Amino acid sequence: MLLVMLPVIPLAGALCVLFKRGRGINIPLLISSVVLILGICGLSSVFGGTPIDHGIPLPGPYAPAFHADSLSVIFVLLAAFLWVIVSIYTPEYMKHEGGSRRFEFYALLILSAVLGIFLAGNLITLLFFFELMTITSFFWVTHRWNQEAIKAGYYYLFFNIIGGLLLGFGIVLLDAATGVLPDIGTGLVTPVNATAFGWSIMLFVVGFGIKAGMVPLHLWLPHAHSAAPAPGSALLSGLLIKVGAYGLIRAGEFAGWGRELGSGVAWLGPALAIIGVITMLVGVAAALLQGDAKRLLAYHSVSQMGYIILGLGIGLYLGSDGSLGLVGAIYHLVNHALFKTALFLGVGVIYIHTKETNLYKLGGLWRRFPVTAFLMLLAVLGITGVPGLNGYASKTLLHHAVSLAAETGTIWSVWAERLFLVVGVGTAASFAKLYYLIFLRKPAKIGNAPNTSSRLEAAPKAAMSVKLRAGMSAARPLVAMSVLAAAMVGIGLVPGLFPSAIASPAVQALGMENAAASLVGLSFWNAGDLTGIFITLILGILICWAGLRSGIFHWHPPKWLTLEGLGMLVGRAVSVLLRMGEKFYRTVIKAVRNVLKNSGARTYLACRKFDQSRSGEIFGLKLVGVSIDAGILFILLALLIAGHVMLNPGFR
Amino acid sequence: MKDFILKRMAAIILPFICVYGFYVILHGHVSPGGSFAGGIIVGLSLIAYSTIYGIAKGRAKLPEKVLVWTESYGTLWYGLMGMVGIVKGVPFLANKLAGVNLGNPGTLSSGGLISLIGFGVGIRVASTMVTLFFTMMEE
Amino acid sequence: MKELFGKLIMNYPYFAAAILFMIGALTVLTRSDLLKKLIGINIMESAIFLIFVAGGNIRGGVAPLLSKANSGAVYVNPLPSALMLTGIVVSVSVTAFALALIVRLHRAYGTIDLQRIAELRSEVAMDDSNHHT
Amino acid sequence: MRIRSFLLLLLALPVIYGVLIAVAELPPYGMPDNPVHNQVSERYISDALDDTGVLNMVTAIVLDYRAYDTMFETIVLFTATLAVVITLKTRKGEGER
Amino acid sequence: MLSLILALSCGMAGGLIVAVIPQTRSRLRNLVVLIFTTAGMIFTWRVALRVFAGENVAIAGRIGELPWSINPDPLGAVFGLIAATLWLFAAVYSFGYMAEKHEQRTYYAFLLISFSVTLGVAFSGNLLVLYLFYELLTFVTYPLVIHERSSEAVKAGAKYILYNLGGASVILVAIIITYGRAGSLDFAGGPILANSLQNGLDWLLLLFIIGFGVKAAIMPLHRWLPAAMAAPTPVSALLHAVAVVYAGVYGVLRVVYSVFGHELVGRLGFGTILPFVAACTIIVGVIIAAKQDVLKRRLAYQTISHLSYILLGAFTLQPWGLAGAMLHMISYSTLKTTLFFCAGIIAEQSGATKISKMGGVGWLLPKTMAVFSIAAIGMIGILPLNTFWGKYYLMKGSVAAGMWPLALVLIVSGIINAICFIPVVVNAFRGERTRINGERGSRVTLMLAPAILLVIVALLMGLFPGFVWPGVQAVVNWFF
Amino acid sequence: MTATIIPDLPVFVVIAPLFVAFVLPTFARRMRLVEALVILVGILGFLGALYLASLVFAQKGSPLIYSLGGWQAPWGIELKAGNLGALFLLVVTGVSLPVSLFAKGNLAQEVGGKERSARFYVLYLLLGGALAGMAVTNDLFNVFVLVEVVTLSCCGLVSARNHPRAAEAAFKYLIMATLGSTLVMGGIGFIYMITGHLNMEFAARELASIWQHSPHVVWMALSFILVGFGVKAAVFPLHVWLPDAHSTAPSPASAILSGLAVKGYLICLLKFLYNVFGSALMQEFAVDRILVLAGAVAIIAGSILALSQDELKRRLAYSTVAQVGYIVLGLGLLNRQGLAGTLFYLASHAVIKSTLFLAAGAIIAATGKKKVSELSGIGRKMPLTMAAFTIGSLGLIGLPLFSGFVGKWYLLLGSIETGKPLPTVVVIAGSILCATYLLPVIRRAYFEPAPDTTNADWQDPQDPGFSQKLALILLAAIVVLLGVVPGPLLELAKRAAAELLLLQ
Repeated sequence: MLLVMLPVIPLAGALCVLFKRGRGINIPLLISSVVLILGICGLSSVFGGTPIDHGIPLPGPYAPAFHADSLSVIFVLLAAFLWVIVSIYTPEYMKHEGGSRRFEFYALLILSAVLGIFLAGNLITLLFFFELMTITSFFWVTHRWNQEAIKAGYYYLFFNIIGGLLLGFGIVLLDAATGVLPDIGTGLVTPVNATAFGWSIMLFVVGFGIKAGMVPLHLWLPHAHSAAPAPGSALLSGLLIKVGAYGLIRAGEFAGWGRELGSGVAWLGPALAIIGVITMLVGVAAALLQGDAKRLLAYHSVSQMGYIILGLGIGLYLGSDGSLGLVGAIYHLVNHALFKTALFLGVGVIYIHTKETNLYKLGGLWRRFPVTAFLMLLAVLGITGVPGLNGYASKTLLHHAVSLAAETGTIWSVWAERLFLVVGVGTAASFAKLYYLIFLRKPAKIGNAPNTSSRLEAAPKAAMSVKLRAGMSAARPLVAMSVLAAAMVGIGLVPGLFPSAIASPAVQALGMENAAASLVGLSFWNAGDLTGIFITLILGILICWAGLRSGIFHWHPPKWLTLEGLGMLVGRAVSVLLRMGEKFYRTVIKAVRNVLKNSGARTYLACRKFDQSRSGEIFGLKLVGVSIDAGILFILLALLIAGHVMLNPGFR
Repeated sequence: MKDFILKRMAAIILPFICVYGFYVILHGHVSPGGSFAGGIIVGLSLIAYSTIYGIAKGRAKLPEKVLVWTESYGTLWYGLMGMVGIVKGVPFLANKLAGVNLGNPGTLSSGGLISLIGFGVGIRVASTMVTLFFTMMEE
Repeated sequence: MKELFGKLIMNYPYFAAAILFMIGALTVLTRSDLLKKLIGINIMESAIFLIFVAGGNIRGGVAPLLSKANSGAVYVNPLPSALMLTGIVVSVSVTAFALALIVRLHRAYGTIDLQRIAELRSEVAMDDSNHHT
Repeated sequence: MRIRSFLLLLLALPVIYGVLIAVAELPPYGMPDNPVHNQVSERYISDALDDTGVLNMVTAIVLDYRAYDTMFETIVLFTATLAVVITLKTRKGEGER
Repeated sequence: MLSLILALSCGMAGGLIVAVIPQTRSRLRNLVVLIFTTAGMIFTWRVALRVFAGENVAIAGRIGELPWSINPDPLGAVFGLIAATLWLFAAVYSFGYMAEKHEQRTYYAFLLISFSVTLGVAFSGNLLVLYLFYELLTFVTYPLVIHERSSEAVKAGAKYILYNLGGASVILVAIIITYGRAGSLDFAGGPILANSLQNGLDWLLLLFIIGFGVKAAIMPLHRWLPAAMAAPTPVSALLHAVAVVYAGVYGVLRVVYSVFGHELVGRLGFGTILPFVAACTIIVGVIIAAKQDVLKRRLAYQTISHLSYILLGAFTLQPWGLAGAMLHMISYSTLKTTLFFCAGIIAEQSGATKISKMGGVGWLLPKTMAVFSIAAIGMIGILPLNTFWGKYYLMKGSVAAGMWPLALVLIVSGIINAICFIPVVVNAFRGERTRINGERGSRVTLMLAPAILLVIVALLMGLFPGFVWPGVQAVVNWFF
Repeated sequence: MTATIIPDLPVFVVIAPLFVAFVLPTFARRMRLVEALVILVGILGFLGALYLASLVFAQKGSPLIYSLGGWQAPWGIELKAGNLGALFLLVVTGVSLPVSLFAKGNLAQEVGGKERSARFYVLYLLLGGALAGMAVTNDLFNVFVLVEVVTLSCCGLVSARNHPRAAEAAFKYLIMATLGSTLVMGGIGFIYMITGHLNMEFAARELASIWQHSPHVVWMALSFILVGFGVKAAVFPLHVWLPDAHSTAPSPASAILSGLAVKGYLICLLKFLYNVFGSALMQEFAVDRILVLAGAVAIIAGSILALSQDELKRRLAYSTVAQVGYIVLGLGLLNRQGLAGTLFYLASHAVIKSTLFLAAGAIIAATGKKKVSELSGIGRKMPLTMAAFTIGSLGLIGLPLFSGFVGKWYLLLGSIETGKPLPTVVVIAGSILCATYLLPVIRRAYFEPAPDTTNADWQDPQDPGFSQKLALILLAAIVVLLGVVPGPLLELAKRAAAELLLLQ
């Protein structure tokens, strides 16, 4: 029953928001707290190993079902937690942005959808909430309702609709492959039709991959996450893309965690791993080139999702030995949610007061926003993987997993290990850039920033003049961020707790029997990892310095090189093709119509002429009226006779 | 038409032509000729009369009503003769079968109904001719 | 070909009928005077009568009239003659009616030349619409 | 003009040829064994007197054997008369409709 | 039996009554229309429920030596239900839309008569009756098409008649061939041609498909449909998105499942091509739709595309495909009608018929646009709305038939549908907010209420497809 | 009395109207009596035809043979009331009765004067009698004579309207028809010359054995007859006289001309082709293909021409050209279904076309408007008339439940049986074209606002008088009745077809 209630409670909350008059209690905070508490109280029992199931018996083809095992509970609690945090943060931010009720309304709807996804007991239910989330979060993305936001919204919506449709097709194929659609949490599937099964998993990967921002399907992500208001961005980046990861894990479940992959899906592990690496690389490379704080963070979301996907891939690839990868992925997922939310919230704070997210126009803000700067520093360190913070822990796990994979000696895994480090450097570099440009460097020299316009020039000045507001309300964002920071530090200090206490039961429930065992000998504080991370950091800062100096960060790659550009090119090609098709169609239709019209008109005219001809000449005599008619008669007679004579000359 | 000679000659000849016409009608079944030929001769005699003495005089001799009646009942006469067979219980237009006395071949009264029918047809043809003539001339 | 001509010469009444028919047809076709057209039709009908009557003939036969003079002679077929009697009357009727129509047309147009009528009519057609009440 | 008449002639030739062939194919003129001289005409010739009591076989046929035809023939005349009358007899004052 | 006759005659009787009500008594007329539509709907429901329960409801007889029979089976019952239910909505909508319009009497009379005729199509028990009503449908809806009396409408009417008569004629030929081959035309008792010789059946199938394809707007034969949008909006909504075009679709379903039988069609050469023809129509239709600027034309082309969804399902010759077709038939009808209703409201209240002129309409008519956007999402075929289920089973059917590219076609079409409609919704909310509320007054309420209700029905159906499942199942069981 | 009438029924049906016609001129001024007699004889004729049909129907197979004057077949003239004859008799009497009812209404106004209308009735009765004679005759030369009666009376009817146009149309009609009957007579002559018989059956028997000896003569006869009847029945390129004649004639005359006269010629053609030459010979000489081709061309061209006319009656006249095409096409199908369909179609077209012409006549009489484009809103003013017109139109288009459909159904069955696409396609195309030229009339009448009634040009038109209404209702009812219960008539047509094709 609880399983049904969890998604329903936010819905009720949304209704309340709809009918709320004036500014009263913070309903989202209330609701998400309730959800969090209920979740903790009611669902923590699943870590014991017995999942909770709840089906709603409806007649017909579709009976909604809910299922909570340890994996989904992790996600549910994470979601509820993040919602609580963001709900604390939102009112203050929305005072500046406007449309707070709208935002709250959708926030609750999205919460419901997200909870529904994580608690779904069968794929259709999952899809249902998935689509609900897509549609509702569209309103977050387009919250500002300007040109840019709408464009971002289109990107977001179309990509995710495609994702949803593909998921639907995947479900159909899965159904076809197995005969009976498997429920979520039932584990390994033995397909009747391996090919169809493979295709269905492929479609799941693509469908959830779009949500997860997997390269090359990530194109919507930077637009959407940067266009949304900061709390929205925070949740979009912090949680909503995790839905993709969750889906991938579930897809992996069907393919079989901890087992040799079956014939149809043997490609899954390596493919995911390779895609993960590419995603990491592309994300970080693009992030390095960004001049906008939110875009930079958004690209980092792509990059960090790459880590997670890589972990999943390795987990699948290594089979029973891959538990490190899976655990790492889940761990990183949680961590990323924490620090990415914190980062976005931080940028949001800056934005509230400066109305600016362009890095090159900010600078030296640590004086004005010391607390924010500190909290941001923690988050930055977390994401770059500095020991003592949460990023380090999960990245270490993942690194171990990658090294494990590299031991198998396949080319991709070897390169994955190398690139893993490169990405680490890139991350460090880009965040050094972010932090340096916002907080540390001297206040911006206006005119230094690329792409300046007169309106934007005036803005920072005005922004600078805004005084930091005092009072409780202004402190709420910081409270929210502090909680996150505390969580980060906590995890960083006790890195082993989460994997062993929470992740490994979940992973074991998924089928990785030796998950706990593989974690036993693991130490987070070994010299190799520590030195590695420091080298990475130093390299990153160096690169950042070099980049800022050389201005390479202002480099705009040519259109054709970027995926977006490629997409546009493809789009243009398609539209040209369509136009040609249309032209062809029109020509054909015109031709057909002309032929019909002409022949019709000809026949018509011929008939009329025949009917109206009342004069003609024969033997020099003008024939009129009856003569012509009689002439026709005789000609017909003659034709009949002559025709017969011609055709049957020797009849008899 | 004020030619005196013509009128006098016509006065002498036309009755004979008319009578000849009737002769041809009546002897249609024993000699060459027949009701049609005879009827036309009769009609022509009347037409000639009208031509020579003027339409009005011709009309006076043969009023429209008479013509209409001759025509109508002349045609009906044929039908009625046909009905004799039906009345006798044999097919329409039966002659011998109807038990009519065929008479002595070669005489005027021979041929049973044939001579009667022929007479009617002859009268009818004559009146038709006259009607056609009058109708066309009166326009 | 020779055989054909031989047969044609043998069937000369039919041949004549065919020629008569064509003369009639040409008259109908080429004369724009309505009366002449009518005459053309009569010629054509005559051609058909000729065929019929000739078809019933027997060389050396006598008219189908029983008389003592004819006893023992071969009578020609009386049926075609009888039929043609009917045909002639029909033809006469048609002619009469056609003449009446010609008279009517003459009354309306003042001419019996088809070409003239056509010209007149095309003039009339202009104000034809307000002709009817 | 020339060409047209030439073409017409070209069209006419097969027709004439066809007509001639047909005419040539007709039963030879005046032969007593032609199909028309079959039992039908024989009966008319031999039995007309007995059947109808008239000497003129044509009259016998017209007014007895095929009297029905003749009835319609008179009707044709009747019709023609009426048609002529209806065409020509119009009262004055009744405008043309 | 009695319900059947009553259901069939309700519309006709109502139409005749409306025809004699004086032009000015519009309240009375509306009442009569409402009563008869409702009664027709109730009787149709009764018939349908009895049919689903497995009872045999039939009337039959002969014209000369030709048999006729009215014998609803589950397929017919489903179609009848769709038509009858939506008719009520459309009638109510019409009360709003047609108020203050000219020639209301003609409009309502023919609206009611075509109700009967549509039910006739649905309940037809043999090909002859189907043909009869199919042809009649063209004629009785013609006055509705030319209702505006403009030259454009008249032209559209001419096109409408020509295309549909042509189609019907082809059907007639096909029916006659069928009759010559099988000697029977009854749907009851298995496929008519099941035991027929196979030679030439390909062409017969083609004839049938061409014939019914005209009304079902298969691609080269679709051109009458956009033209027919000259009709008043409720007519477009009801007839040219549902009743008339469904008659064509229904005919195709009949041909495939009742005349030939799915096994036979599967053995024929054309049987395997047909799904791809439908697929082409789906894609091309929606692409053309995306290029239209006039909202109703866009909806029309989109109708063309969606009708082929149903056909596609039918042509897969799989139980799942058929189920998908039925589901899509049901769900699509609700949403498309809604879209048309909304388009009508927009056109009436703001005067905008072109999409490019609709900037800011959303602020004027917020509820309408909200309804519109929900229905638009439904057109894409994603979950909270019922169209997903149709799409899902269609995909399932095509995969089961071994034709997975068709499923991809559905997905692509879904995306293009999104491109078709989402910008419309977004554009409508561009521009300045207005203070004016365009949704005041009883007239708008009468128009808006059916739209909202339909969307709610659609949402409920999406959540609980079990609603309609018995009907769908009955159809599938009937044919497989 | 009945005992004597029944065996003579075939001839009575023919001569009854004739007898009445003979006496009518003598009391031409007493209109009431004239009309009463005409209608009485119409009813009697119809009853007689019904009874005859029931006799034929009951007898199955053997037709009623009636030897006139008691002279047996090869010598005398024989009437044969078989299935075909009974069918056509029914059509003739069934259509002419309502038409005469209609004529009662405003004939005097239309033809100008009482006496003229009495003469009109005479011609009308003569036409009816001759058509009835055509239905039952079995003699070649008799056919010719009857054809002449029909031709003359038709021309007379056309010229009954006192207008130079009518005279001109009548003259053209007369010339063309006379040419046609000359050809027919020639054809009969050829047949007679090679067979020696005038009775159809005997001639056919002879012809079956003799044709190989003189194929060209047979062909000449065939082509003469085809063209001769073609011009009389207005098969497409020979139709030129028809639109003028049928559109200028008084409305009842138009109805009867389009509805029955043309059909009479077609029945004669049918008798010649099937009873004299026979289907085997038709195939041998490719007559069937010629007929199909001619029919196809006629359907298409006639429809297109009809489409191009604005004058309502002219449009209907051209439609007759197209519909004749159907029947000619059907004659060439040479199979049982097709022929049965043709015969039924013939019957249904007779009824429908009469309905349409009468309705058009009523409209023209009431409004004085002759053009389709002027008929806006007439459906509201003259509801019953337009309803009849609509029913007729739908029947002609071939909507189920109307008589045209049944005919088309069997026609299509037949054309499909031939295995050639042309007839099927043309029949279909024809009915679509038919819709295109008839529906606009209906649309205009119902769905366009009537012009301002204050306009002096437009007197407020109303439905015609009682008898005319009754006529329209009767005809429309027959259209529907034949569509719903085609049974007996269809059965007759089928039997006739089997008989004509020498099938059992």
